[in-house]
Amino acid sequence: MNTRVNIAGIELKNPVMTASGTFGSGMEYAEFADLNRLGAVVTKGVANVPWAGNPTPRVTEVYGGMLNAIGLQNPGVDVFMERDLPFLSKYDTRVIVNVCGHTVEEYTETVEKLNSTDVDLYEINLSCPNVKQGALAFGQDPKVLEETTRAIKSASKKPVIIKLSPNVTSIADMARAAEAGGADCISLINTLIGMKIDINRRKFVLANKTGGFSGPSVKPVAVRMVYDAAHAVKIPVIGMGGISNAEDALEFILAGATAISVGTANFHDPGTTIKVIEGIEEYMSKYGVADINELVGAVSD
Amino acid sequence: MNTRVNIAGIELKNPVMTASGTFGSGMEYAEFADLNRLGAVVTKGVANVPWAGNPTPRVTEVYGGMLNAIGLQNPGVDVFMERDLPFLSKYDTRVIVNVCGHTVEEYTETVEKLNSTDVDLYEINLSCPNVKQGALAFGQDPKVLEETTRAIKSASKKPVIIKLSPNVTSIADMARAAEAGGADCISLINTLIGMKIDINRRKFVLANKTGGFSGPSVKPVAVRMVYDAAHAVKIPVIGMGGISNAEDALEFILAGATAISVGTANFHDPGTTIKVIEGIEEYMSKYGVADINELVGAVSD
Amino acid sequence: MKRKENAQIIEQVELAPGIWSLKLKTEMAKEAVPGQFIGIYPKDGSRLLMRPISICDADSDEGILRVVYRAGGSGTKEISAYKACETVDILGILGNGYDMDAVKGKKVLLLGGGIGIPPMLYGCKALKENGIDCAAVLGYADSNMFLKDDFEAVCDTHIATMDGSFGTKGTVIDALNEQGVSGDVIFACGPMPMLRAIKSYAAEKGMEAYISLEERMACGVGACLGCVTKTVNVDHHTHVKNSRICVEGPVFKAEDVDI
Amino acid sequence: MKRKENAQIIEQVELAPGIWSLKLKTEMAKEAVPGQFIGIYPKDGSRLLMRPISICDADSDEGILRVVYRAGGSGTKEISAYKACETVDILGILGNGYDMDAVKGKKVLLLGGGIGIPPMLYGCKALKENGIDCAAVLGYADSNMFLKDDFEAVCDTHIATMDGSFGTKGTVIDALNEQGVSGDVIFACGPMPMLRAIKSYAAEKGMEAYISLEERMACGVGACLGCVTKTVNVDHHTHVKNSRICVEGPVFKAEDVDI
Ligand SMILES: Cc1cc2nc3c(=O)[nH]c(=O)nc-3n(C[C@H](O)[C@H](O)[C@H](O)COP(=O)(O)OP(=O)(O)OC[C@H]3O[C@@H](n4cnc5c(N)ncnc54)[C@H](O)[C@@H]3O)c2cc1C
Ligand SMILES: Cc1cc2nc3c(=O)[nH]c(=O)nc-3n(C[C@H](O)[C@H](O)[C@H](O)COP(=O)(O)OP(=O)(O)OC[C@H]3O[C@@H](n4cnc5c(N)ncnc54)[C@H](O)[C@@H]3O)c2cc1C
Ligand SMILES: Cc1cc2nc3c(=O)[nH]c(=O)nc-3n(C[C@H](O)[C@H](O)[C@H](O)COP(=O)(O)O)c2cc1C
Ligand SMILES: Cc1cc2nc3c(=O)[nH]c(=O)nc-3n(C[C@H](O)[C@H](O)[C@H](O)COP(=O)(O)O)c2cc1C
Ligand code: FES
Ligand code: FES
Repeated sequence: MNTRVNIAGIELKNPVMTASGTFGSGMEYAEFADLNRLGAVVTKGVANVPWAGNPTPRVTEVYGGMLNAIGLQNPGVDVFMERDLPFLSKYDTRVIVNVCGHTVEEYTETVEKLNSTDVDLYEINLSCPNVKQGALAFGQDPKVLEETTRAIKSASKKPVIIKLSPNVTSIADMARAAEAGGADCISLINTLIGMKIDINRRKFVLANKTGGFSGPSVKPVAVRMVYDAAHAVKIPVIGMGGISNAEDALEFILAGATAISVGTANFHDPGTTIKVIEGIEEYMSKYGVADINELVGAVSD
Repeated sequence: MNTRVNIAGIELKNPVMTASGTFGSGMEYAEFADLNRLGAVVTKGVANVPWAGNPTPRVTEVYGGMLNAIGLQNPGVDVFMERDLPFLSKYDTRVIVNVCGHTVEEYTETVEKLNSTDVDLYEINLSCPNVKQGALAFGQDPKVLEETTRAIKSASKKPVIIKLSPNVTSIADMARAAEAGGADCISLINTLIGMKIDINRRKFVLANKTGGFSGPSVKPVAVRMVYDAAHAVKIPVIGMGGISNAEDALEFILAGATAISVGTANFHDPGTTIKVIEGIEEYMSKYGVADINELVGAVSD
Repeated sequence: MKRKENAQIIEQVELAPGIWSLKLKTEMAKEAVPGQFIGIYPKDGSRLLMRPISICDADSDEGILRVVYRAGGSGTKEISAYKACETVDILGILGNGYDMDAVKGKKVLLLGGGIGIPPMLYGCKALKENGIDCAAVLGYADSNMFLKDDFEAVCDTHIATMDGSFGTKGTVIDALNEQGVSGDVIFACGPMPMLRAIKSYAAEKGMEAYISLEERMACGVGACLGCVTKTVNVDHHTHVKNSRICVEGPVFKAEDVDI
Repeated sequence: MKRKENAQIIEQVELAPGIWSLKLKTEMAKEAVPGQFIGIYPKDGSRLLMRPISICDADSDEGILRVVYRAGGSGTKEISAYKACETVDILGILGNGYDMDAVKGKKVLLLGGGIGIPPMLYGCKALKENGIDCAAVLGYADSNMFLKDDFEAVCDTHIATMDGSFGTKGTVIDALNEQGVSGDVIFACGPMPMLRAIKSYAAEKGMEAYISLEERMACGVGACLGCVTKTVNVDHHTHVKNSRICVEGPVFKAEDVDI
């Protein structure tokens, strides 16, 4: 039974990864889940310099999910290279660094610093709804997305995954723009933009007013967008959004995802990634699927 | 205590309405909820001629919500005027007719027929994700939306509510386009586009592949969009998307909705509308709110 | 009148692997007609829609409804964990049911397949009470013949099993033929292939057949238009060629539906 | 080692209106330090995040953890309905706890306000066990003085009530002043205004104060960066001026945080 998948020339032992920002740099969840078993660890977004993020409250629960407005707090790429990468290198898993920035230059500066490391892939966050300038702006206009992708791609010595925002009219257009800009892979969905109001205080629950909406509640939107994106481009697609178990993961794979990420579900059960890996294997045995790649995009009418 | 609100010159005894397509023409739920108590009944979408809708399965449950791809099945405006309107006229509530069509002419034909009736308002569905031509196409491009609104408005002798799709990059742009086209009011959100795959059969659960996603799961997106839309235009906004209880309804009102609609929650509890009305009154007593209009858009930082 | 009600659970037992019998204390029992169904609401917040389940039996004196269901998916599995003394929300009584007046003086064949067997039990009891002659033919997958004793206690019962472990090997139609069961009218419930076969069988034999259809439902009361079946003629309510299974059905005259 | 565990409920009782005491059978009791907390997961699918609740007491011999919490919102209300013999998922042990070594030979004042009172009980017991002198000052809203007896059984206990129905009328600081309680170090937990007042009070008196902070949490283990507090200096982990309450806290030296 083969569970190996290939993303832009990088082989993953299985298609199960962690979603950026929900798994720290791997360290925090290493007590709960054996990182050696994961297809890849995707780190929290990192920038050229430390970011302090947004004021609190930054997170809140909503029906079947949560909102977050962390604001991409991170210690900066230098600390990340000194502390987090050496930690991750000890494990037999692929390392994907999620990169954020306010400007194209900030993205390329971070990527250039990381070029000398043994990081496997970059995931470029062009879709964070929680920072005032940049990020989301890059991710909501196909032309800007294409140009930004091209600039980052030319600074990069590793394959580049472009992470797409679901807060758009046509996800297919955005997927095509990333491909046209030279992306080696796309990942989606980042969070939907949501809001929660405290009716007793008549105030926004989050200091940032809006937050990124994730968790099981968003899954139907995510599956649809992964299906649309996978049909729009030839590069591989990484699917995420509400995956909590193997059934969810398989839905994304059948919709066209070559790999999938587990995000918010880690907060509900830190052992989710491992259960997803085991559940996919059980499904493959049950239905006699010899190679997981047979399942990628295998949904039919 | 005043719970009356005003939509384009039409006074509603309270802000609680039903969401189109989830309450039939009122007849089906009259056994469960006293229609006399509702601010308004919004009917299932009606077209110039009968529509057979999509093949089944048309509905399915998803986490905290459902997908539907009814495809706007309806008996046509003539039957509607003969059978459903006389039934609704017996009640002391406002009647809002939801209108659908494939072309601008189909919309205007229906509206013109209804002009001679005692219908209070039209809600124009420019945002149904479940019909191949028309509808959604009208609702995803601001220019098309504006022109379509203008054409329908000039055919109409009643105030016009334009119902917006949430499947867009900027809801504020769409709201402004409706206002520019002469809309008297906007309502949102219609359903998000979602997909569910049956992993055992490796097929789409819905015959239509995708369906409109509604229910408690979509609420954070809906509240955010109502807030954005209400800040973009001067005309009143009707809010909906996942409202299941009075707290949810108040969240939309605080975000800027003058009235709200209860949709999918009717399927979970046919008495929801009445409970929402009572809960809003309790909240007003508890906090000494003399007039519900004080709460409209009253959220602060 | 249709209503949502919080009903007390009187008994919940597993009849066969994954097949559960649930008895509920509810006044709805007094209104129930065979072929009708109720909606049972799961309690978990992730599952909002009711599960439509046919009435298997109703004791109108005691006010007790019985349903028998397969715990297949997430909602019915959740429901099967409820214990006696807990309560559960139900929506009912839903649908039309079998027309008892139309079969006066005729012999009715009750054909049930798999999880379509339970509603036939209440049908059988009601026919007997109305002095109408009937026989039941039940099709099971294997020897897990839930409700068989209940049927045998009230009427002439014939069995088919797909694996041949009991009665006729094959379908209910095979049993009809092999065991020489005959009658004037068919009441049937079961999987779609069985219903299609019965439709042809009835047409061939010139029998009237009433079949109970299934479709995914949201409202259960005719409001959402989720649960339609295609019909041969234009439906009086929808004005197109389809009917709502939750209101005009679930029982249809086989010749009226395009299945 | 931090882990998610399905723990048996041993006892669930309401101590005062809306204030519940829950005892859980778990090996985590053996690792618990005062000031630490666990995350309790609601079961309903609409609520996915754990509720952070401080440890009120731990019996390491029997392996029993006790928490006392207010059933205020939807999740804690759900949790308060769980009965003994049911199980519940918990995440633990989380956070740093009060530093017992730093207070050797000093007198500790345990200041608890409202639902910040429970963790002080375990703090008090641990101090006594370590032979450290202490006194508790508890601030309640009114005469619903939950846990008062538990404190009185182990240490010198002073009471303040906001409505003046018992002890000093006012806050814990009013009680400190009025009842002339003094010490070297403060351990405190309670609402933010109280903690701010304690921070100033300690600065004024030149006392060391350790305060337990609250913030909305998603992961509880330092991964999401949801639960930060502003700090005076750059934090060693985050490299910006904020610290994760779930890992570096919830207990901070008052002078280190910018509250
Ligand atoms: C009129 C009618 C009567 C029925 N009577 C019985 C009965 O007596 N005993 C019995 O075991 N089953 C009966 N069924 C089928 C039963 O409703 C489904 O098996 C059940 O809804 C599946 O729910 P789940 O939680 O197991 O599956 P899930 O997969 O969790 O269901 C997801 C959604 O799909 C719907 N769904 C899934 N399968 C079906 C189906 N086959 N038919 C309709 N909706 C479906 C569910 O209601 C739910 O909304 C009946 C169906 C209908 C329409
Ligand atoms: C370290 C720590 C220790 C705590 N110890 C206790 C304790 O011993 N006893 C006690 O009664 N309470 C304690 N709290 C507060 C308790 O966590 C909240 O009251 C509880 O999470 C509210 O959940 P809910 O279901 O009632 O409210 P909901 O409104 O349903 O909660 C929605 C979301 O907001 C979060 N939330 C709401 N209020 C708070 C809050 N004040 N602090 C943190 N998260 C919140 C919830 O965890 C949940 O994620 C502690 C909080 C922290 C951070
Ligand atoms: C607390 C939190 C922090 C996140 N931080 C990042 C981030 O730094 N970079 C990024 O690309 N996505 C970030 N995301 C988005 C997730 O990686 C993922 O795209 C999204 O949450 C949907 O998946 P899920 O529903 O499984 O969580 C974050 C999500 C959460 C919940
Ligand atoms: C079964 C179903 C049918 C619907 N039909 C219509 C329709 O005919 N016209 C329309 O404008 N919206 C239709 N909608 C959308 C709802 O009116 C509403 O905008 C949406 O469901 C969000 O609200 P909710 O989450 O409260 O259901 C339909 C929704 C559902 C679930
Ligand atoms: S289930 Fe809604 S019309 Fe039948
Ligand atoms: S709750 Fe996630 S970092 Fe503290």
